[in-house]
Amino acid sequence: MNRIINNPDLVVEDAVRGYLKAHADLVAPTGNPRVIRHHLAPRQGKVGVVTGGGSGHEPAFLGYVGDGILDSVAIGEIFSSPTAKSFHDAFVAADGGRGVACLYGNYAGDNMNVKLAVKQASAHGLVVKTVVANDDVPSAPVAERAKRRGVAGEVLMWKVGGARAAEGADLEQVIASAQKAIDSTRSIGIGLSACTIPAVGKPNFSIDNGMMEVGIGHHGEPGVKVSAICPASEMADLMLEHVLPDLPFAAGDDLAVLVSGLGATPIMELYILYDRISEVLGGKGMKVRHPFIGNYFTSLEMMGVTLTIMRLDAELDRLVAAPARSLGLTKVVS
Amino acid sequence: MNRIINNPDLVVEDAVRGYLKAHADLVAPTGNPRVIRHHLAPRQGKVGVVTGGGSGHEPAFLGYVGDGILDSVAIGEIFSSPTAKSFHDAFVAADGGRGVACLYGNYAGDNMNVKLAVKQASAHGLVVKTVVANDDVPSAPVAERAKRRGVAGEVLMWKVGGARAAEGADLEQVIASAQKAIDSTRSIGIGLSACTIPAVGKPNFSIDNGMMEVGIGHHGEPGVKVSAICPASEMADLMLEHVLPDLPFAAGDDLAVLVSGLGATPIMELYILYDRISEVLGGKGMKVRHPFIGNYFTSLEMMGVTLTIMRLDAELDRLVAAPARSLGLTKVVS
Amino acid sequence: MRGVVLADAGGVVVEMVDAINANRAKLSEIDGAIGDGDHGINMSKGFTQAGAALGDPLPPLPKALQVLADALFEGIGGSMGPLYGSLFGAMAETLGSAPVLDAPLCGRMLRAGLEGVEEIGSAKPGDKTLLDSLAPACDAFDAAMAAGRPFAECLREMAAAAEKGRDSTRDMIARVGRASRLGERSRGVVDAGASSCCLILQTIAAGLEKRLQA
Amino acid sequence: MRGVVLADAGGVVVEMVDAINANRAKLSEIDGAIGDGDHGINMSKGFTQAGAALGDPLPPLPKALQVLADALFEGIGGSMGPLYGSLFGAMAETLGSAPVLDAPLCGRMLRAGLEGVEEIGSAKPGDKTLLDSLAPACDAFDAAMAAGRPFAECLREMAAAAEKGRDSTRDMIARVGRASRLGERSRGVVDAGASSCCLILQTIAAGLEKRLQA
Ligand SMILES: Nc1ncnc2c1ncn2[C@@H]1O[C@H](COP(=O)(O)OP(=O)(O)O)[C@@H](O)[C@H]1O
Ligand SMILES: Nc1ncnc2c1ncn2[C@@H]1O[C@H](COP(=O)(O)OP(=O)(O)O)[C@@H](O)[C@H]1O
Ligand SMILES: [Mg+2]
Ligand SMILES: [Mg+2]
Ligand SMILES: [Mg+2]
Ligand SMILES: [Mg+2]
Repeated sequence: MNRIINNPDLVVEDAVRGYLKAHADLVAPTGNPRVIRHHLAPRQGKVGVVTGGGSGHEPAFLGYVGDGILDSVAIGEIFSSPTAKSFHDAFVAADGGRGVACLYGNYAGDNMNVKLAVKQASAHGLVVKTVVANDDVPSAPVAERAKRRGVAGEVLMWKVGGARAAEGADLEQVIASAQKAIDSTRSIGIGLSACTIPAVGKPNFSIDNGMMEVGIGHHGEPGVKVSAICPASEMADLMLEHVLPDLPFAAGDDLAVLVSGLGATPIMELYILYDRISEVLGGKGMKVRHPFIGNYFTSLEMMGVTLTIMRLDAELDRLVAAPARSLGLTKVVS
Repeated sequence: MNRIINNPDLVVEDAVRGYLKAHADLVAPTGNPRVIRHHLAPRQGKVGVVTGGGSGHEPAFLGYVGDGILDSVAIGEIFSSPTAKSFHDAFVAADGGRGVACLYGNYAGDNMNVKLAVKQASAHGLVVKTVVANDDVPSAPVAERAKRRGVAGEVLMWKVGGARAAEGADLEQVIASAQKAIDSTRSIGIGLSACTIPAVGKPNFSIDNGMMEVGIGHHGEPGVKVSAICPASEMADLMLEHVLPDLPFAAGDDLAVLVSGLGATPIMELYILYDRISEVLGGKGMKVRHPFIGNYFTSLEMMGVTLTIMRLDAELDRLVAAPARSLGLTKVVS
Repeated sequence: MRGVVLADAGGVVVEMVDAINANRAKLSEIDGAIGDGDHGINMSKGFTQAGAALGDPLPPLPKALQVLADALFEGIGGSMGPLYGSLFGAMAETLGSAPVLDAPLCGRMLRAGLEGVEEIGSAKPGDKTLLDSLAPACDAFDAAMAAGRPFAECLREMAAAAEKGRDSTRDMIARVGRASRLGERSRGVVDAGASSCCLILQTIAAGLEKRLQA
Repeated sequence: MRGVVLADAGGVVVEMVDAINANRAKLSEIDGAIGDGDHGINMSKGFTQAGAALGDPLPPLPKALQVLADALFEGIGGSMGPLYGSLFGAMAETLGSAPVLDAPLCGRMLRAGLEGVEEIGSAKPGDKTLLDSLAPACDAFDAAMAAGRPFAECLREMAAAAEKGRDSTRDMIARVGRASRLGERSRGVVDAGASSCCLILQTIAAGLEKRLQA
């Protein structure tokens, strides 16, 4: 395991410290070392937008704290939900008096900890409403959408929710927009290699050389099939075949498309994939208005890629296009 | 080799096509498929700022075409210099009538091809001046600085040269600023694993598990020593020991610091390293005014990291801080 | 009716902390077979924090259980924080300010813990989780009590059922958690959470029994 | 004095293209030992483009060499583009519009090519590069000519020296290019560039000899 770490049990602490040192113009510490906030949060009169999740997905989650996106983030161990207390403290750090929108991903630990934290917050009068991302198509059939995991679609959900809050919307409106964002979004991942949590020291799943796992989750959760690796254009087609019929997306749709590497896949390969994706979508009469290509939501040093597609209406288009500044995503209105 | 490619001989073509499709608001094609330009280039009355280099270093080189940085880029095969013709065509694409600054890295192939391209350009009256980045400390002793390779310091050189050109400076001034930028910059890399060029199909060097190569180059060029992997804080100290005495950097210096992953290293590890780097620099009385942490200059799916430090004077500070928008680097003036 | 003076029983939590720490490597190893190999690490982190927070002199058992619950809620996150936090939190709540723990109260305490875990985790016995140790242990305690057996014997039955429950997970297919990735391949090894839960229940049984007074 | 009618000799370039393509895999394999295993790929790419650009009917040799040089400059980049581009470009320039290639002109052509490579690449014989095939080949041609040997024999001496030069790289340590990474470990295998250069020089020698006219 060739990694740049000190104590493997303290990678999160060490990384968060470095993050705070590097980006003091954007983020600030809180009393809880596992919670960071926007350097101006809480901003009075603004709905707080919060998320939280396990570490190892950088720039998610902490990298999306910034102007026009998130106000605070609760930070968990690698691939492990933050504590209920950290979620709670993140709510407090974001609360500008108009309530807090907690926009997070559908994982057992996160669900439990958020539930406890919301209960705790409401006990002292802080109103927190939640949206649970469940954009990962292969993780459950469409009839059981509530069981699906949240994956890179979360980034677009944060972007939309953050932009809506920045417009001055109230909590109901922020929640409605974020819910619409994730309801309009579908994702799928392909895994090409495993990853190793430093404290564990060895991969806890494996993908053989020459094989790919279609539908893999962000922590190596099982996909829908393991098959021989195929050319990028076939991977693109396969991913689209899963994603497009699910919403379903249709001719005439305006889209945001996010292609994220899982960590170790070279960026140029994301563009090779996107070349085909964009061609197929265009061929079907859809229009990609907002492409995002890069490492937006990773899984340590896994090789592989995720594809996320959001159908835009006028509101989502406006909110995706709105200016934002964060480590993970910056939109400059040019 | 688990990769997202179609024909391994056409990875560059395929990726560039995808890049152009994704970022039409930023870049545009030229008559040469191996040259891309700023969507508004050539901009009349502005010095053109150009670079070029082998592929596989994304977001370098093409990802730095944008507002306030590069006007055009010549694109080579993976780890292989662009042709003289592509450099020449990139000059033409950037030429707004005030000459072209070609800011590139010190590699045998690039030197030869740029030399030929400049000759060809001057034959039809296009004035091109060059700055050759040689920031990689371990690649030659300080007495033979001219032999040193250019590595991630190139990003800061492009930022400075691009910002100076955006201010309306003339060619001499752009060249002088870019030259000062690279003369004030020192880098070092540590490699933790090898990488595979798709067309070759197997790594052409190796780093054993548990070992690191100190001073490695961006294509796996040999470092100054191969030793057992050590904690991140010792890696940071080791890198600083090579870099700081070389300029030398001293108490009171204002700095830009760029920590770039080589591709597969998780982003959180860059912050673990930066935590220590920032601490040591602070302890020595230096101030990091502009930290850049992320995958700025990669080597396919190598694991490892590079550290680049630039000493700022008032001019460099202004130019590094100036607004810019590109895939690789965005500075929002907030 | 025999019982445990709760004011003097805070040490049971110390014994749990020690048991978890002594089995840290073993629990991770069990988790490594079909999980991600960190169960011992996760548990030991939370329990160690609880141990440090207990203070000196030791608080009464209800308070000590609450300290443990809080440490798990605040210290480990993931799924184990809420699950074990809910277990011990519900137990502490059931004990309330009772001075003495007798068999019926103990039965209610275990049942409340079980329900707390089920409520927050939404898993069921048979899913190859810690519930497969906890649920049969509760049932065995209640059955022994219904059969009129003395408190000490109820505790021993409970501990034995926890162990049997743990072993029963060997033949199960994981339906929740990380190991559910493996489907059929998750069969053949015991579940990590069932192992830690068995350890905890055995420690509780032994700790209460030795503190039993006439 | 015997010579080659240049207007009819464009086929020599076609023969070079064929030779490089036939040895694509072998050249890459040689490069794989101490380089990055792509020399055959790089060369074949540029030479194939040249072959396609030659046109029908074939141009005279000077023009054909210029087409080859341009294809290499424009087609492959890296180091091989400028190095071999300079080689063939300097050769073409030396031939200029001469109608016939005799031994002295051939000697000047080879020497100009060598100097072109040295100028752009700044390497020296002994660095374990294509120069170690090219430089002794030039010298052997000149020596044979100085000894008054006929043109055909000069060409054969040249080809033999190119091969001997190629083999001499086996015992050298690479001082430029990718293989210089390996230092002492670069010894023991021949250099890829010296191998392709030898192949090219052998093809030129054979191609010119068979076109020799009294
Ligand atoms: N919903 C649940 N209800 C009860 N127990 C669960 C549940 N989900 C997981 N577990 C238990 O958690 C154990 C794994 O714990 P641990 O290794 O600490 O967490 P993780 O799987 O996040 O690494 C499993 O062996 C299982 O017994
Ligand atoms: N400066 C130079 N002068 C002459 N030949 C060189 C020089 N640098 C490299 N070479 C030759 O290039 C060959 C390698 O070519 P190739 O494999 O195509 O390029 P790369 O090393 O970029 O992969 C070496 O075997 C060597 O003969
Ligand atoms: Mg875990
Ligand atoms: Mg585990
Ligand atoms: Mg090579
Ligand atoms: Mg090469």
